[in-house]
Amino acid sequence: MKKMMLIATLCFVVAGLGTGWADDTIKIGLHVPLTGFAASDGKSSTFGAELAVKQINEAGGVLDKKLELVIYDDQANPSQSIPVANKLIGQDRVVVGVSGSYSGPTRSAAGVFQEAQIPYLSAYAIHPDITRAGNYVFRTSFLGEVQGRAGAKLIGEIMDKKRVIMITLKNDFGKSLAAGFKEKAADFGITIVNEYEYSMKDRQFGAIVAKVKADNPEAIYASGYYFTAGPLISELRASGVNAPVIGQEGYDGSKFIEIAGKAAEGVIITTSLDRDSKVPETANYIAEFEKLAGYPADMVSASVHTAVKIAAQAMENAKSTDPVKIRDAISRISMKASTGTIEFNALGEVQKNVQNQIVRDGKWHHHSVIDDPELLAPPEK
Amino acid sequence: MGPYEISLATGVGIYVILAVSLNLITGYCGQISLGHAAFFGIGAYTVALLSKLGWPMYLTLAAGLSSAGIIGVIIGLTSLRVKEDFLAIVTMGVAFLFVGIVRQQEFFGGEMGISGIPSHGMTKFAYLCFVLVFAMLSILFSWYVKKAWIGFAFDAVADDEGTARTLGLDIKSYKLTAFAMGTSMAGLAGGLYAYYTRFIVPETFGFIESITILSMVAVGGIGSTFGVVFATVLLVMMPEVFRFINDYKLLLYGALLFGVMRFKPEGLSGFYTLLTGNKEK
Amino acid sequence: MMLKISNFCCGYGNMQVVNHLDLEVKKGSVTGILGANGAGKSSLIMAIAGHVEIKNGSIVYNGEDITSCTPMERVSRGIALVPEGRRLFKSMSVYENLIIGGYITRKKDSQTNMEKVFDIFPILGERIRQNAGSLSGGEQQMLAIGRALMTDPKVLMVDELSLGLMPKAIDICYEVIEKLNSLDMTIMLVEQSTKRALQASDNVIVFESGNTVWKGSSNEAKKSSEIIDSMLGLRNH
Amino acid sequence: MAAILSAEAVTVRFGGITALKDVSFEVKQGEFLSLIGPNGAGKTTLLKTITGIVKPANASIKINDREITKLPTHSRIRLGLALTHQIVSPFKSMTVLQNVMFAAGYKKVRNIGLSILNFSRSSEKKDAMAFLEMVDIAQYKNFPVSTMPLGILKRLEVARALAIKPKILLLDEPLAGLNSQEASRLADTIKLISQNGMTTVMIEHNLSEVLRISDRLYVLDNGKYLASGNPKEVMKQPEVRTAYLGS
Amino acid sequence: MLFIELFIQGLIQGSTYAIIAVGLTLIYGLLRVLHVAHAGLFTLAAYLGVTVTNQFGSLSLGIVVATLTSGIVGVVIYRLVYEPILNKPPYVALIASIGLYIAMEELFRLIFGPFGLSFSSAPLQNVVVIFGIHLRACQIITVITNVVLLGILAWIAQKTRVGIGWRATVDDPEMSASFGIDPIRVRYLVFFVGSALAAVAGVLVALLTNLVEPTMGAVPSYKSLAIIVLGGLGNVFGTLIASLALGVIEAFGTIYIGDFLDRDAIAFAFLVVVLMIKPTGLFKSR
Repeated sequence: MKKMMLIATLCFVVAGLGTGWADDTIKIGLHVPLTGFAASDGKSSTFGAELAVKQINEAGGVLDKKLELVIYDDQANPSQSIPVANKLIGQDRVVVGVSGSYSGPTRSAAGVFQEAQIPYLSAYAIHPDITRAGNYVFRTSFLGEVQGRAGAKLIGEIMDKKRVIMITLKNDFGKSLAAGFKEKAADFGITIVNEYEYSMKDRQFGAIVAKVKADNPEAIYASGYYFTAGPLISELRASGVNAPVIGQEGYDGSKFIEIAGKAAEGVIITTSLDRDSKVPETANYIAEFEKLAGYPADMVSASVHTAVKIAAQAMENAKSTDPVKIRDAISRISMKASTGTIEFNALGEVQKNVQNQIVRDGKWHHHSVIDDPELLAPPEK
Repeated sequence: MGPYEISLATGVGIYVILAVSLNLITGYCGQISLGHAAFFGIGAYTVALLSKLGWPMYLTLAAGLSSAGIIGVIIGLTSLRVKEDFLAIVTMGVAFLFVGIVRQQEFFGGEMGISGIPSHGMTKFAYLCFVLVFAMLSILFSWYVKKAWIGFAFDAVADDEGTARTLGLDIKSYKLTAFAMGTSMAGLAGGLYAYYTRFIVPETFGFIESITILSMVAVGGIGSTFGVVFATVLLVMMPEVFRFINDYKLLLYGALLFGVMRFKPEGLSGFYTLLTGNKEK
Repeated sequence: MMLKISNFCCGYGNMQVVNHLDLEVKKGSVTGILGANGAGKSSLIMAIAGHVEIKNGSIVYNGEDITSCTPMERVSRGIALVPEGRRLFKSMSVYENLIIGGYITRKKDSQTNMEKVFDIFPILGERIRQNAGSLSGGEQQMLAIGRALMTDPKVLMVDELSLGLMPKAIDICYEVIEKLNSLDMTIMLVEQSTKRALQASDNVIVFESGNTVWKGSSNEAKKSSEIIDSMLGLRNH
Repeated sequence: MAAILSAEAVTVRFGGITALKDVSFEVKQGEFLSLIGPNGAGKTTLLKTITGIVKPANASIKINDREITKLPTHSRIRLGLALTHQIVSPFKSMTVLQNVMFAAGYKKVRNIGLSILNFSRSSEKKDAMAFLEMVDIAQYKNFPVSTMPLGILKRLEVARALAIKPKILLLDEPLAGLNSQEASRLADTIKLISQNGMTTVMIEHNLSEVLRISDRLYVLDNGKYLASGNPKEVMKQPEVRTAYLGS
Repeated sequence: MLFIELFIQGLIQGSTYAIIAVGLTLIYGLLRVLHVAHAGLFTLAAYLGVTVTNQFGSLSLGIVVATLTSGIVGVVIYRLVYEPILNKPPYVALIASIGLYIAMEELFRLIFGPFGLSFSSAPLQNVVVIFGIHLRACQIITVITNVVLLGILAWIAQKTRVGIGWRATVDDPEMSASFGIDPIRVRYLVFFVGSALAAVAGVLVALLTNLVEPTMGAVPSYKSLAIIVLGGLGNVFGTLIASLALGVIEAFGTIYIGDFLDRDAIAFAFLVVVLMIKPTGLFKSR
């Protein structure tokens, strides 16, 4: 038994090694899912963050110091992200934390950052309770509900379709989108004919498609990620359902188009990255990202890119790496980033325009913008 | 100790309780279970819901422990009917059913899980000690069970049910007791986990988690408490130690699991025996 | 000499079941192996077929030492076994059981052998598509013998031929044994029914607790009370 | 003397086969009864029906006039039955001594509560040693059973059965697989146990040992009662001889 | 009409289950091993199928390469992993297999990347309309492949000497060995055939979804375990029926009881209920 204790202690020690003290850099902590089912988003997140750091350092760094990224894997698992957050805070002494991960791990890490009073930015996790962890937690993307409401406006008003079928992904993302959509559907004259749910692991949707076909809707509001939406939309189109499909930022990326092929044509999504943007921040980002990563930009990477840029800007504004000052600077920030102009409300939620994108000729293109401040207002508490 | 070490050690403590509790069922009593995380989850959800109603911590933990134990006995009834491979797959079914049911019920927070679980009201270090006390208690309890006559009876049930029966042993009540003990301890671990993360989602308690717990037991050496504790510490720490090789972490984990079973099926406690020359039983 | 077994011991693990046996089996003879339950009769023929570990001694078959051959090699040399309890492939048809019996022979030989088996047991021909498990006890025993004949063996060993069979079925099986013997096949019979065994065999060997207590021709055996006593446990009283 | 164990009208069917048909028998206090018969006669099935491992189509089994037919196996055992297995079934993860110790602690594992509260194993160890000595294998006490030869394991079966302090000892082929010296030694041991007052029912094929040590024989053939009575006389009965020697 | 369509969709889904699960149950029937890593071979084949097809433009070549490679890898897994631990308690092989599966999943991610692969132009996507029901060619081919492959398998098992020998080995390995059927060769054969079946399923699923991901084996890995238990472990016919039944139940369940239970839970609720009533599965185990 003694031996085992010894070995266990050794493990602790070894774990402690390899992290030294370095004062010539400023560290930003990032946790992403590098392994497990969400590994692809982890990869995009990493590229997004690396691009931001590269751009900042090439422009002279922050407060005359180089910015350094510390990246850990959280497997998109809420239990894993707690020690990760603690490690970033306690060992790596990061001044800002960024989540490039899903809601579960982000929500549990948010509590840790809040308690340690280190500013924390959630890049694309949508769980409403994340920012409620406290005043050190911010979110640079839309809430699920907000995007759901935008979807309702897109379908009911911009596209003028009224009989809608919902196909909802059964996870926090899909459920909160659905909640927002349902909340505003009636306001835009939408009748929800039926709602079907599927799980994250489903890739074959024959049953749902058959039923949707029988329902014969005018439009389909389908939440999901590229890996579920790709096969779903192929099947819908193959079975002769021609109603327009409206998705969200989960589709955002070239992989969706690659999977769905021709079936992707005409699919519209609500997202925060406008591919045809003339705004230099966005256009520049889209170009630079593809150069670095070797594949086209997506929403996930853009969100993480934005979050890192905001952290850096806040430090410059605060002229300090003191967490309290950074926090205050973030809450007051107003900055143009790759995903739009970022300003936070009292809860730490961002309010920005929703970019609607459409697939044309195998590429994402501008469709329309939703800028109704009332509709897009995130909760204040 | 910094916050990182504390949070890590708290996690280790919770997993020790889980692994030791599964070892009671699978290691001692020989009933393979691929659904142990469900009881972990039952405890966590009970504690999360009750604590949000304002129940004090000691009551919620007791409730988490008993709710998991009661459902554990019900699931244990299946072990009276199906055996070995069939039991493994039924318990696997339990794992999926638990997650499947919880994620569909708004009452349990559905997909969003339950957040805003009240604080345990201690410092992180105090909570670590609190968890470690329970971990020590479960190790002691497990050790006691092994040494008491009940452990002897578990051995007999695990070894050969039919023979144990012809020696006058009431197999059913022993199997159910093993399930009751093991699952209620898992429920307690769930409660401690809920206070630790203060946020729970269904997926945390899924099949993968059950496999993780079973791996700890198997890698440690089925039935050997200290081997299991050692393996738990090792397996929980391993991803941390190897965090600098982020990308290969799970690969190593899988390879370790596979390697131990392939080359040392009696688990790491086999190495321990080899080292010390005495047979830990 | 078909089989020559000398100073032969066999058993399971560290348990020895047959001790220092010497036995010679003439070509075309029928040898009865007698003894109480657990005396080691079955173990002997299972060892000859290669299913029980040989601890000591040798088996010479047709002048060739086969002590260390695998069961399959023995089958291919012409030693066939009808095991105790028959051990048919119960979920498979009569036809399939016979095919397995002749697995190592060429397909053409397999066909002719199967026809021969159907000549001997016409009932099997009628039940060719039926599952072995659904046959009656007598039919199952016939199939087990038939399966053993599929390799065209020179030595046929039958374990507990009459066990669990109706008297009429036993009669039929023994008729077949006689017929096979008349075709110059060498036969070894383990049999609980002493009377049957003495009628059918030319020579007998009697076991008690793994030791040979009597050996000789059937005609002599019929006169010896030793055998009966041994079977009934009365020898030491 | 009254019958300590009785079985009436036992009928057992497996699938379509009738393994036992309307068999009745009883054992008196202190008696040594041997169940014999050719292979497949249904002897083991009868013992398994008595212990409740096999469910009969019809039967009435009594211990000391108490009806036990509906009880589960472990309850029957607790009323005073002990069974040794035809195919030795020691607890393979235990040593020789632990096997017997576990049985000797039968009172401490009667129910969960007792089994949790009881910790000491010293008195069981003492008892177990006594039983191991009784069957002459005390010197192997610390060996794991997996390394033991059959002769030792057969004795272990007997010692373990005795350790639960039964009123009736049911032995299923205790001598099978032993060589003649071993068999005769174990038979002597069994005889001695019986002479000390243990009611014994034994299934055995080694007829010379059976004749030597039994008080009474009970012969089954093809699932039916054939004969019973004084061993030597039974063996002279023509139908018994036919059953054994064939018609 | 909707009912017929749901039923057909269930059969398509069930057919993919069947092809995977039959291989698994063959292996279980022979060796009593719950071969979780079977799903790893399914994924491997899907990757090979897509890669080869994209590289050489020939789906048939992709299928051949995928099937052969997976079959051989299956045999190698048997030889190196299971054979040495066959006489250990059953959980040993089960956990070793789970470990192997995790490692395989990670290897696929490291080699092929986390985003998943798709056909550069997916074959067999043309739509056929039969009595008003739109079906893609690959969907029809899935069902046909299921029928044909299992038909061939049944024919081999029932009519050929190899098949008869194989079934005999499942029944009584010792006896069949004494008649000259080499049990080792039978095991190699079963692993090859079982793995090749998983491979075909992998390529078919790749065609159906046009997406091959490292984690695509996760669902088959446990769902096929449930199926083979329902079908009576080792029983091929039972497995086929259980697969198709589960596919159909899921299809209807998704639409009509999706609010109570998700798709995986439906399968396992069905399983637990059946096993409580009949502890050996719907059909007789072998």
